[in-house]
Amino acid sequence: MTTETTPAAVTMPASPRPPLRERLGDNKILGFLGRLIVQRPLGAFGAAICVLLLLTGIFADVIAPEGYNHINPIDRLKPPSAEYWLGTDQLGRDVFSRIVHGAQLSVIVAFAATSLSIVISAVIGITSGYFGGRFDMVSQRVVDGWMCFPDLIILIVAVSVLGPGTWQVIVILGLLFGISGSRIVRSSVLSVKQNVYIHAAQSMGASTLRILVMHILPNVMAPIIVLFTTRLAAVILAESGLSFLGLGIPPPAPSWGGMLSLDGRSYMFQAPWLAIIPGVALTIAVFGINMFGDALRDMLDPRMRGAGAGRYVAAVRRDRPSSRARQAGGASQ
Amino acid sequence: MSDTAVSQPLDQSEEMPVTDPADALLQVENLHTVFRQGRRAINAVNGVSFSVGRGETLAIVGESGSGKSVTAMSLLRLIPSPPGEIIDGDVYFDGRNLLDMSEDELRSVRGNEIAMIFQEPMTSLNPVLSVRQQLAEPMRVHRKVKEENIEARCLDLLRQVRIPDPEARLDAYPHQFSGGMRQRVMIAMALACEPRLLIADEPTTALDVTVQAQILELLKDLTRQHGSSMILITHDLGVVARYADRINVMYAGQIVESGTALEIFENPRHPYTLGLIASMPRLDAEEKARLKPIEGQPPDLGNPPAGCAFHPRCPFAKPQCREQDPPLEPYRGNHLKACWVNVDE
Amino acid sequence: MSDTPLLEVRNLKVHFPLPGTLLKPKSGGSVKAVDGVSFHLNRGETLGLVGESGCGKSTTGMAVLRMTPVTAGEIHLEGNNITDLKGRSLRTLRRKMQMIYQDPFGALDPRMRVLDIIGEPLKVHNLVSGRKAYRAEVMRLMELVGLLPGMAERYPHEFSGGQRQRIGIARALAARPEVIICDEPVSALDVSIQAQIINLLKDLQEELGLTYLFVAHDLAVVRHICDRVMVMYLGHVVEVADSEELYTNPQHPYTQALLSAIPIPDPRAESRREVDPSIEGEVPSPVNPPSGCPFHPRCKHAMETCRTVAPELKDTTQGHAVSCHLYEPTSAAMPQIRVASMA
Amino acid sequence: MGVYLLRRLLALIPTLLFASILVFGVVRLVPGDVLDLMLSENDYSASTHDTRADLERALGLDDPIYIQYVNWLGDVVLRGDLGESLWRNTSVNAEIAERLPVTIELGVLSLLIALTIAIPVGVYSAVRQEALGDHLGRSFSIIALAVPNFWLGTMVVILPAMWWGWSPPSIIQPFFSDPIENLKVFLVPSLILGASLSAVVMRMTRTMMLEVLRQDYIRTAWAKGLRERKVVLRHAVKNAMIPVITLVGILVPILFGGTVIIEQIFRLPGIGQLLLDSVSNRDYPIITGIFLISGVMVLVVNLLVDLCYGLLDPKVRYDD
Repeated sequence: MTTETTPAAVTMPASPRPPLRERLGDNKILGFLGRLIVQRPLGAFGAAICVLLLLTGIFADVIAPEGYNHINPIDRLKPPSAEYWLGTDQLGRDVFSRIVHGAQLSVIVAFAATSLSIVISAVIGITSGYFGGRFDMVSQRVVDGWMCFPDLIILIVAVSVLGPGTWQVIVILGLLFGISGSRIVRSSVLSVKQNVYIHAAQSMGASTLRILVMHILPNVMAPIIVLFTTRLAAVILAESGLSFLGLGIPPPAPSWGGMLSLDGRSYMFQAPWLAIIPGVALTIAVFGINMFGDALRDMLDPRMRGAGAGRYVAAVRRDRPSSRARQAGGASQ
Repeated sequence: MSDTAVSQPLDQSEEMPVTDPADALLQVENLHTVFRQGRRAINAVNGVSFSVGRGETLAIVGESGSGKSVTAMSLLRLIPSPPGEIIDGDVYFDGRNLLDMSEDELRSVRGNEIAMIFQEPMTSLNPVLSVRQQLAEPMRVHRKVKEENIEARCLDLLRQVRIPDPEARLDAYPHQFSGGMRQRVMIAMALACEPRLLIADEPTTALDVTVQAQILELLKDLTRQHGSSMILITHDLGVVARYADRINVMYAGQIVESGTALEIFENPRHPYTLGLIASMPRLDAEEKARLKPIEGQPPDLGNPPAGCAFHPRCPFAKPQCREQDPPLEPYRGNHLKACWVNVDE
Repeated sequence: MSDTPLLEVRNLKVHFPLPGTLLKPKSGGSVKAVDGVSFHLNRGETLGLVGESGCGKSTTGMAVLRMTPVTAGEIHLEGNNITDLKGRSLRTLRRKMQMIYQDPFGALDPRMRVLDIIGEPLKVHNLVSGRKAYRAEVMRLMELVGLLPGMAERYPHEFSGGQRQRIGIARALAARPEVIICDEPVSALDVSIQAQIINLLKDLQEELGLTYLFVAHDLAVVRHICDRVMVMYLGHVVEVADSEELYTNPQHPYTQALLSAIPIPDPRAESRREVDPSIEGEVPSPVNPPSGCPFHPRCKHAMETCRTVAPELKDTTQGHAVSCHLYEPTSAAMPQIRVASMA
Repeated sequence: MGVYLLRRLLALIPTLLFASILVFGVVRLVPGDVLDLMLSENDYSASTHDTRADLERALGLDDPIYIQYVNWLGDVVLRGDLGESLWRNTSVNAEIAERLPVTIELGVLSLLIALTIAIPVGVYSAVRQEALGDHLGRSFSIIALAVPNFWLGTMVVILPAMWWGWSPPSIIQPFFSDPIENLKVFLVPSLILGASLSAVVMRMTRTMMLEVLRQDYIRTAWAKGLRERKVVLRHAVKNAMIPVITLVGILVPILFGGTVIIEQIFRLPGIGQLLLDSVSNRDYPIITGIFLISGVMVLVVNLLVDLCYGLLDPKVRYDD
């Protein structure tokens, strides 16, 4: 087993090395990363993209050569060059700087909106799923009613209610995804509730609060974490879609979607990098989050483990050719 | 069902079909099946040899993980692949080696000359196809039965397995049947082409005792009627005692003892067989009699102990047992055991 | 020992209403899972509740635990009526009755360490104070059921089925209950492990003076652990007797059929036994049970009265009660039926 | 069957009622009063109404909001009348009816494209796990999920125009009079929208097929001596399609959202454009109408999906 590529190798002493699995087994996070790299290389790649995105977001001010709205009037629509790595836009702003600041904006919106949505989903999903009965009935009808409207139409109308702006987008996306996500939390609560250990806790006289906190919540954490990652990607896409329509985060904020918006379309014919670059940034970010999320789901959901479906015609691989002669010779029995 | 189905007479050893290997219907030699999990390989079946005579009922008993089901599945290569793989052995059915067959040849044996009944009647029938559709399939594939005769043949099969009101049940779907009735449908399906060998993999594990008795009596009657052989896979020693002519006891992927039902129950030669019989709760026991369990846990097949796989749990273990894996050798006639120890000592 | 039994159940009924539809909210139908069951359980004894799936044995256990709504009847524990307890008093009651489950894989929370699983009843009912005492008590329990102290920090998936069942038993013992309800505690285990657990349960009973309500379908297992056995069919008790008496002298035709269906691991004995034809057919639906005696459609002795009049559970001899018209004093003749002698 | 349908329709009533309150209430919360907007447009107010109050009365906005709601609901339920546009002298029904066919054609075409690509590829991908085709299919779905469709659309509009001077046509011929010209307009946008949907369907189909292929009854089918083709097509696909069909119901709202963006990029005069225009004009009745229509359409599709479900799954019975 090679140890060079794993993060554990960096922190471990060089001399006698126990097998990788044993060393990683001691630390949950390192163990998880090790398994991620070995079992799901694409997921590890996605995780690397996520980390990169996060770091870009945090250190945007350091990385970006210019402010996101720094106008260089003489350098309008310059193609990529040594000075402007990714060119400039119609106002002469450095596209690279805007992409980097855009990453920051995406990270902020994604984390804030997703966290909000997860809290909403968890509260509705867990209470509705565990208590059931009338409360569940009513809340599910409300969720049904809400969910029969297309997301984007709710978003458009809601933005027109609250007006465009960063916090508005965060609140709306958080609410929107929170309500639809409550379905997923609820259904996992319903399945966890079926488990005999919940019955055991009830029959031993544990209080409802204890059951919810000690038994239900820890056991629905896996789907909630998975929901979190898928929602991150969905939030980034939804925010950029809104900004693309001119309804999300208003200019001059450097939203990737806004940079692609219809207003700037006429310039894109002259300067195609204006159209290509934000799209590539978006695609990479969403791709990375999706890949990481998929890997996470496969590793957290034991049902998906070893999902090999195999054909029921077993391969026969013998080192020796089989011999009819053996049969004729009469196997000693 | 013959109203009072009396089991076979005691002097079965004389009446029992002769199992001369040359005349055996099925002859398995040195079968090895592994399942690969990443870099780990689990030796589910680890060198199994046995034969099944014509008209004979052979039971394979063992606890979960002993490899009894995998052995049965390997005969027809019904091992999902990947992750499963047969890495050694021969399976001669009527002189033809099933493990050398092409997929097409193999298909003409499956469901035709050798049929299977599975453990879970609840999940082994396709929920979206009617009983008629599923029952007719083997006949269409193997027997080219004319379309106009299929219905009559299906009804006949349902009658054979004693499903009441077959006309009404023919177009029903599996979820409309009880567990016992589904297992009857499975049996009807298996019998559709009058196979010469029937492999029943824990056919009654999921069922109640009275239903179990019905199903097993039915299987006994039908195999006898058609003169077919049967391999009965089970973990229940009681079932074995009632229905088997010969018994293979499996532990950790190997046969540890093989013999007639009387030989195995009255003169067990392997410590595992001995322990299994002693630990079995019995209906005819003394009141609240204490059971004698086999201490310890079954081995991890991905990392089996050296030597005899049973030695860590064996009260008779000698130093030799830790080092060398005992071969399956005759103890007396066709009574075989794989053990270095003489349990009488 | 006082005269009042530890647990007494009188005419227990548990009916589950069938779900209605939007246009017809109350369908009126119900599944009569338990339909008039009475029994008592003395301190220190083991009562076996046996029958096939759907006979109501597990539901009876759940109703005694007050984990399923009781439609009618009364449950008394130590002479107190516990049928209508609610809220706090119900939670307090729960300490006195603990349960051991069938499925060793599902009964333990996969996200908890063994230490916390076994100790949970201690925390819930505030039975120990301080971390040290808590840990010591859990260690004592683990030793009691044959687990090594080093296993306390591990998670359930690291254990085999038999070991998990030991963890479940330790958890049940933690609350020092009056009654332990064992719901098929060994039916998911392999034979060799099954014997270990049965012996453990017996040893614990002897050592700690436990009382078991032992719900099981396997009559052979029940024989090894129970003092008395109660046979259920379709929500009714058909026969109750001391264990020895029931196995050697089963009286109800259903009990006889059931016993005949169970094979004995002895080919010589098997060759003398036969399967009772009454096992043919299927258990009727508890939504629409047959009139009269619930077993009459399958019974080979069924008479005219069986179709109309439901028999009552009556003592035939001391401590042996049967619910069958054949044994009523008015009945013409006691049938000459016995299962083939065993062993 | 009839009873079942009736029951399902009755069950929709509370959902719809809740939805309508949501729609009506939320839309009324839009800040930037339409009256101010209208009054600021001089010619409008000068020509017809003198005062704010006048205008308010004329538009029926002077009643308390619940009266407005009841009136509106009454019109909708009794006459199917969604009201009148505040800006133009047209009925909302007419506005929507004019635009709806464009959106529906775009949506249906995209869905068809998505399903015809995704289901066979998903099935193949599951049956030949880890083979080249599986990897290609999965790579496609991974990429299609990550590429935002508005960016893809923008690229399709910009790049060919730059390279070859080609731009997508936008004059719509009715499908039945000139299907080829009609498809010329719709094909490219539908492909873009269909691609992103197909990624979702493909993944779902693959997962479900893998799940089904592991079931015991598949082993039974192999044990009968069936060919792989038969095992897959007869025994596996039908079972796997049950959840996939449900997915179609979930996809419809997503599809609706997608059409808004795609219509915008390709300048197709569909519901999406109408919505965006109405939002910027604060034209409540139209917004409300579109909102409601989209909700009803989603519910109807879900009902159809449930009916299909019954065709596939014998456990669902309509008579009881």
